[in-house]
Amino acid sequence: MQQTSPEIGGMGHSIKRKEDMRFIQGRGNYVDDVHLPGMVYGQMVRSPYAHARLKSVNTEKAKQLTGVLAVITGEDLAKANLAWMPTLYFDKQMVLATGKVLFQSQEVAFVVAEDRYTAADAAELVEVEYEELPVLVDPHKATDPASPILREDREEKSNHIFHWEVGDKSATDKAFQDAAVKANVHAVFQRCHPAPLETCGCVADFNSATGKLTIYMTSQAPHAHRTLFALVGGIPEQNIRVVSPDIGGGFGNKVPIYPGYVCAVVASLTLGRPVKWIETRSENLQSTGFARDYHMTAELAADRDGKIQALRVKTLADHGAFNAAAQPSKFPAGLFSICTGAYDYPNAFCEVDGVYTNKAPGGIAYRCSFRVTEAAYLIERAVDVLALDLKMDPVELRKKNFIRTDKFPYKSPLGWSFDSGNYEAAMNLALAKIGYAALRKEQEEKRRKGELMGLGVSSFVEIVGAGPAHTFDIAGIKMFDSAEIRVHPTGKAICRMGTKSQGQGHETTYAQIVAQELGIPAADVVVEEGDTDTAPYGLGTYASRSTPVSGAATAVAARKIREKAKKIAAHLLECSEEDLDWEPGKFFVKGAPSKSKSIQDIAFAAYTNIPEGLEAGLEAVDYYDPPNLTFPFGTYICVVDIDKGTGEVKVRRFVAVDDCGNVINPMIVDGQIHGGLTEGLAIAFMQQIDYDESGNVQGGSFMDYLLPTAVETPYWETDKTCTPSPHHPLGAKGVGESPNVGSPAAFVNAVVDALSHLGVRHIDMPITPWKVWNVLKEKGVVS
Amino acid sequence: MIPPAFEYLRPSTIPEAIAFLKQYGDEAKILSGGQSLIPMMKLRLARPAYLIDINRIAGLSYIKEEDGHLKIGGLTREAELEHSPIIQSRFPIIRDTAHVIADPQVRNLATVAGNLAHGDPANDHPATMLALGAKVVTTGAKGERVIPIEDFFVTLFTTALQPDEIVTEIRIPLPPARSGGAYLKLERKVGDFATAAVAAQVTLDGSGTCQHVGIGLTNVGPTPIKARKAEAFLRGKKPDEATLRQAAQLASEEAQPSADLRGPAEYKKGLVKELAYRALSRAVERAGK
Amino acid sequence: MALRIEKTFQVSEPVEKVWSLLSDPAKVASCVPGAQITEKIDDKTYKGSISVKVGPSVTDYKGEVQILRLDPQNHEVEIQGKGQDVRGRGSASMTMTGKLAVVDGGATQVTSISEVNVVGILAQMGSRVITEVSNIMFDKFTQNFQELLQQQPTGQPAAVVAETKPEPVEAGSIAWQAIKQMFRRLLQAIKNLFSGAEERS
Amino acid sequence: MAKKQLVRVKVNGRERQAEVEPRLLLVHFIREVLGLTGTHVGCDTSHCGACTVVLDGKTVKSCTMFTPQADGCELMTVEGLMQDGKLHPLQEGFKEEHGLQCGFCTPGMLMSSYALLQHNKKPSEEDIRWGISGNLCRCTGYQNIVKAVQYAAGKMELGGAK
Repeated sequence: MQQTSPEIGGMGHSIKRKEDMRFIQGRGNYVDDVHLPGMVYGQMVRSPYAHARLKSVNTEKAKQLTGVLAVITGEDLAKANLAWMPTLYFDKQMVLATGKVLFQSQEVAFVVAEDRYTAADAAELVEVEYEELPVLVDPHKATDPASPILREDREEKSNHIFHWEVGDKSATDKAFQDAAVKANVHAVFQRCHPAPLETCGCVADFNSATGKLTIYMTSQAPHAHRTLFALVGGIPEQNIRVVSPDIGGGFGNKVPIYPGYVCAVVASLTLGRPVKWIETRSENLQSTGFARDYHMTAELAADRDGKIQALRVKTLADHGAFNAAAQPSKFPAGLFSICTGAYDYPNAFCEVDGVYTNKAPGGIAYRCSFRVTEAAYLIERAVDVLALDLKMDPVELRKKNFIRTDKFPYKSPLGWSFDSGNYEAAMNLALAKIGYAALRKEQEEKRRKGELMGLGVSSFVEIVGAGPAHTFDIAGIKMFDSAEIRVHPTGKAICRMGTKSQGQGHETTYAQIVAQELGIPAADVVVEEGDTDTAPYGLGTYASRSTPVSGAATAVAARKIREKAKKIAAHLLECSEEDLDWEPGKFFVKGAPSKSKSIQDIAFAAYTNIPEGLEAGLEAVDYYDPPNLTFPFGTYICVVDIDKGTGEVKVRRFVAVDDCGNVINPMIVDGQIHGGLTEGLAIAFMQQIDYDESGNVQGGSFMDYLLPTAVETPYWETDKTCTPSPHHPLGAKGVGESPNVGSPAAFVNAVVDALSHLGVRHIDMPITPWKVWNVLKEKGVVS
Repeated sequence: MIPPAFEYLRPSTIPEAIAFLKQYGDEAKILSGGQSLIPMMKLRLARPAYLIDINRIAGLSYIKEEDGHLKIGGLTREAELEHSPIIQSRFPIIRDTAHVIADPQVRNLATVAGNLAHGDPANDHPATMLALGAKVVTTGAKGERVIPIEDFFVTLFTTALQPDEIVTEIRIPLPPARSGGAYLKLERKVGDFATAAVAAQVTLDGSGTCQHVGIGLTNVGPTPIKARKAEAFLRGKKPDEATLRQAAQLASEEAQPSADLRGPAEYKKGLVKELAYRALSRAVERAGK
Repeated sequence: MALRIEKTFQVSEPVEKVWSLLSDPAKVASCVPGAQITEKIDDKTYKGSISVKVGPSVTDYKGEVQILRLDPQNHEVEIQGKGQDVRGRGSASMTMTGKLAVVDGGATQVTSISEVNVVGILAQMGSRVITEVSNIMFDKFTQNFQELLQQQPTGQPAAVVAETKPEPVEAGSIAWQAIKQMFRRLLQAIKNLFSGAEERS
Repeated sequence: MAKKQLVRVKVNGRERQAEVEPRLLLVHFIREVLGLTGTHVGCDTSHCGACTVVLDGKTVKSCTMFTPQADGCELMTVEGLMQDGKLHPLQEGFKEEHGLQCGFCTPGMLMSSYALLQHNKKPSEEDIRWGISGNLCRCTGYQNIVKAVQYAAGKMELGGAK
C-alpha cells in the first residue's frame, strides 16, 4: 500500500480525531440533548415481579394529574395490534404487558406528560394489580416438568427455545474414545450488561401535517430500525426518518428495538407532539439487552505429547423471557462455533440449547461479534486445563497446536475459513515483551516462599465483519454495508455510510480511507452517518463490522471515483489513460512526473471541463458484500499477584499483542484496545447481573453492577503484529472487540495459574476476593 | 431518577433549624451533604415533605485544636478533612478514613457529622471515631449534649440523636506522644461500602508497651463495633507480631457480619482478622515514629 | 430475596400455657409492633392496610394475614402475612411456624421458623441489610413473646382471652403488627442504603 | 405544588436567575433551564460523574443536588472551559492524547481534572487516577485520560493557563 504524507493522512497515520472538537466543548448532540418545540416526556411503569398474572391496570388517578396527556397500557396497544413486537431473532416480545409479566422491570404502562417530573409523579399513580406466580431463574431447571411454562403465547408449551449443533459428532466421539488424554472444564460466562454510559432513549416526532415520522434514537443500526418500524407499524418507509445523533457508547446495547421506542412513537402518533423517552440507568440495566449467560462445558481430547485431536462443547444458553438476541438469522448461537480457537485439529462437535427464564430478554453481542467472546473464553480456558492435566506449560501447548501459517486459508472443523493468521508471531512478541521465562522463574521462587503469583495467556481468534450476504442476514436483511462519496468541485469531499459510530471515531477513520485512496487530505473529508434520509442503506455498527464492511465499501467507492478521475486526467493532460500513473493525490504521465493533475484539479474539471461522453460530477456509491469474514487474533499475557489475607487479585502487568491486519489509525486502535481490555477486566472480576430465587435483579444499578474506575484499572501495554486480510480491499480486519473477546481468559487463566499448584483448575467469573479466599480456605492456605 | 415534591426551608441559625424540626417533626428531614438522602429521594424511597437545608448556617465548618481536643464542625466536609494539615500530621487515621469514603465529588459535599448521624454500620467514620474515643456534640431544643461515641450507635441505622437534635461538633481527645492510628478498608471498587474495614489507634509508652488501644470495625454487624476484647487483650502488652495476630483474632470474633453480595459471613470475619492485624501493625509503626 | 430465620428459646411456663398464647394469632402477632386492619374475612383471615412511615421513607401496603395451620396435638401453628406496596413497587410476605416442646422440669422450648420473602425494589436495593434487619426483628419478637408470657396469669385458658372481647379489628391490628414491623425495618434499611453505594452524609 | 424558589447563580461568568420547583435537580436546571447540555446524566445512584460541575471551586455531582442549594453560588460547566476562543489546555490534552471516544463522560472528566489541577499542579499518575475516580468511562480504559491530564499539567506549567 502506498504511504501517504502526514498532510494527506491516509492509512497508518495517527491523526487526531475530527469529532473531538464538539465533545471537548460540551457541544455533542446526544438524544437527550434534542429539544423540539412542544416536546413532551414519556415514563415507563414497570413490573416489580419476575412472574405474575396481570389482574388489572388502572390509569384513572394518573390521568387526572395535571400535565398528564396520556397513559398507554398493553390493552390499548392490543387494539392497534401493537402489544407485541418481533424481536431480531424469530421471537416476539411484549411492548407493554398483557396477560402476565415475565421478568422484573418489564414494561407495563407508558405515561406521557408535559415534563419529566410530572411524568414520574404520574407513573406512581398507575395502579396495577398482580397475582404472583412461581418464578423460574435457573436455566438448568427450564425443562423440568415441575417448572412453570413461561410463554403461554407460544404454540410449543415448553421453555426450550432451540437446539443447535454443528460438527461431526460421531468422528468427534470416536476421537474421544481413542484419546490418551481428556481434559474438561465447566465454565459459566455470567450474565452481564454492556452499560454504555449513555442509556437508551429517543425523541419520536410525528408531523401530522406532512405525515412524516422522525425518530431521533440511540441506534447502532438506524436503517434496519427504520425498516422494522415500517414493517411493524405499517407506516410507509419513505415517511419514516431515523436519526442516530451522537451516541454515548453502544457495545451492542443499542442494536435491539426496545418497548420504550415503540411507546414513544405510538404516543407521538396519538398526540401529534414530539415525545421524548430516556431510560434511567436502573431501567437500562434491568430491562435492555443483556449479554452472555452461557453455561458451557468443553472437553478436549489429546495425545500424550499434547497434540489436540478433538473438541466437544455442550452449552446451555439463558435467553430470559424473550429471545431478543440480535444476531444473524442462520445462527441461533451466533458465531459460537469459532470455539475451536487458534488450534489445528480434525474433529469438533458443538451443541447449544436455548431456554426461557424469568429474566430480562436479550443475548446481544456485548462488544463482541455474536457469542465470540464466550467461544474464545471457553477454548482458552480449556487449553489451560489441558496444559495442567499434561503438566505442560500453557505456552508450549498452544505453540504445539497453533494453525501453521502455511495452512491459511484454514478450514476449521466447524466450517469456517480463517482468512489469514500468524499466531506464533503474536505469541512470541507477547512473550518477549513481558519476559515470560523470567516471570516463570519468579513464580517458582514465590511459591517456595508461599506467595501467590500467576501468569495467564490467551491466544484468541475472532471472527468479525459479518458478513457474506449469502450466509448472513439480520431479520432477513442481508449483511452488506455501504458508502457514498461525493467529491465537490473544489476537491473537498463528503462521505456517508450505512454504519453508525458510537465512539469508534468513524468521522476520522473513514476520512483516512478516502485520503488513502484519493489523496484528498482527511481534513477535507466530512463523514456523515446515522440519518436514514441522507445516508445509504446499511446494517449498522456492531460485531466489528464497520471497517471490514463499510470500510471496504469506502475504499471500493473511492476506487470507482479514481477510475473516473483517471479519464478526466487523461483528458486534461491530453494523453491516454494507459500513459498515466497514480500516486496519492495526483495522476502523472509515466516518466514525466511534472506533467500531472492533482485530484483537486480533476474534481474541478469534473464540473467545469468534462470530456466528451463522460457524465458530469465525481461521486460513487458502493454496497459491499464481503467474500468472507475477517479473523483478527492476538496473544494477551496477564500477570497477577494474589493477596492471601484478603483474596484480592492485583493485575501487575498486562501485555496485549493484537493483529488486526492493516491499521487505519494506530492511535484509535490503541484506544479501542485500552477500552476493550478494561471491559474484559470488569467482566473477569466485577460485572454480573444476577437474580435471586424470586427473580429480583441483583446488580440492577451502579451500586452493585460494578464498573471499574481509573483506580481499579491497570496500565495496559499494547503492541501489534500485522497479517493483512487477503480479501479485504485494505487488508484490514477490525479491532474494536478483540480486547474484550481475548482478555477474560487471560485474567482467569492468570488467577487459576497462581493457584494451580494447590489443585485449582477453574474459578467462575466474576472472580471476587471472597471467591478466591474461599478457595484458599478449602486448600488450607488460610485458616 | 425524579424526586417527589417537597417544601424547601433554609434556616440561617441553629435555633431556626431546630424550630423547623420541632414544627414539622418527622415530616421534615435535615439536608446537610445530602449525598445519601438525595439518591434515596430520587428513587422515591424517601419522600420528606420538608427539607431543612442547614448548609447556610454560619460557623459550623471548622477543624481546630482546642482545650485538649480536635474539634470538627458539624458541616465540615470530608474533603476538608482529607486535605487538612492538622489531620494529615496528627491524625493520619482520619485522613486514611476520609480518603476512602465515596469519591472526590461526594467528599466535597458529604459531612463527617452526617456520616456518624446516619447510624449506618457500613459508614467509615464510626469505626475510626470508636478507635479514637471521640465525643459527639448535639444541639437541640433542650440545649447541648455531649455523647461519648460508644453510646452513640444504638442499633441498625439508629443513633442516640433525638428527632429535634442536630450534630454540631465532633470532639476527639488529642492523642499523647507515641500515638498512631490507621484505617484499612477492603471495597469492591472506589465508592463502594466496605466489605469490611478496621480502624486501629494505639499509644505506646516509653518501653514500647501498648498503653492505649482503640479498635473499631466497619460493616460487620448491626452497628459499628468497638472491639473491646481485642483492645483489652493488647493493652499493657508489647505489640509483637504474635500478639497483634492474637488481638486480630479476638477482633474477628467480635464481628457479627451477615452475608451479602460482598461475600459470606465467614469471609468477612476472616477479612476482619487480616485487616485488624494490618491496621494494628501500621498504627504501631506510626506510633513509633 | 428469601430468608429463613429460626429462633429457639426456653420458658419456665408449662407447655399448655405457652400453647394458649402461641395458638392465638392475635397474641403471637402482638409480639411485633403494630398496624391497621380494615376487614375481617373469617376467623382465620384479616385484610388490612399499612402506612409505613420511617423517617423520610413512606410506603403504603395492602394485604392479608392468615392462620394456615393450627395443630393442638403437636402444639404447632402456622401463620402467614402478605402485603403489596400500593405504589406497585413490590411485596413482602412471611410464613411463621411456631412449635412447642416439653423439656425437663415442666419448662417449654419454643421454636419459631420463619420464611421471609421480599420482592421488588427493596430486594433489589436492600440485599445489603435485609438479613440484618430480619434478625433484629425476630430477636425482638422472641423477647416480646417471653414478656407477654410472663404477663399471663398461669393456667388461664385462651378462651378467657376471648371473653375480654378481642374485636377482630383489635386482634387483626395486632396480628398486623408483625408484617408492618417487618416492612418498617426493611424500609428503614433501604432508606439508609443510600448512604448508598457510597457512604455519604 | 411546592413553593417555587428564586435561584440566582453565576454560570460560566454570567449571572442567571430563575424561579424553580425546589426538587428540580441541579443537572436539569443546567441542561433544561439554562440550556447547557454539555453536562450529562449517566446514572441514577450518583456513581458515574457524567453530571460533574464545579460549584464555588469544588466538583459536585449536579444530579445529587437540588437547584436551590446552588443559590448565590458560582457554577462552572464544560461550556465555561474555553477562554476567549482558545481551548483550555485540558481540552487540548484530551484531543491530543485521544482521551475520549464516545464523548459522553468527557465533560464530567474535564471538570474533575480541572478541579484536580487547581490544587495539584503536578499530579502523579496515581493522583490523577484518584482524582477522576468519581467519573466512569466505558470507552478509554482511562489510560489516555491520564495522559491528557498530564499533557495539560505540563502545558499549564509553561503557559500559566488556569
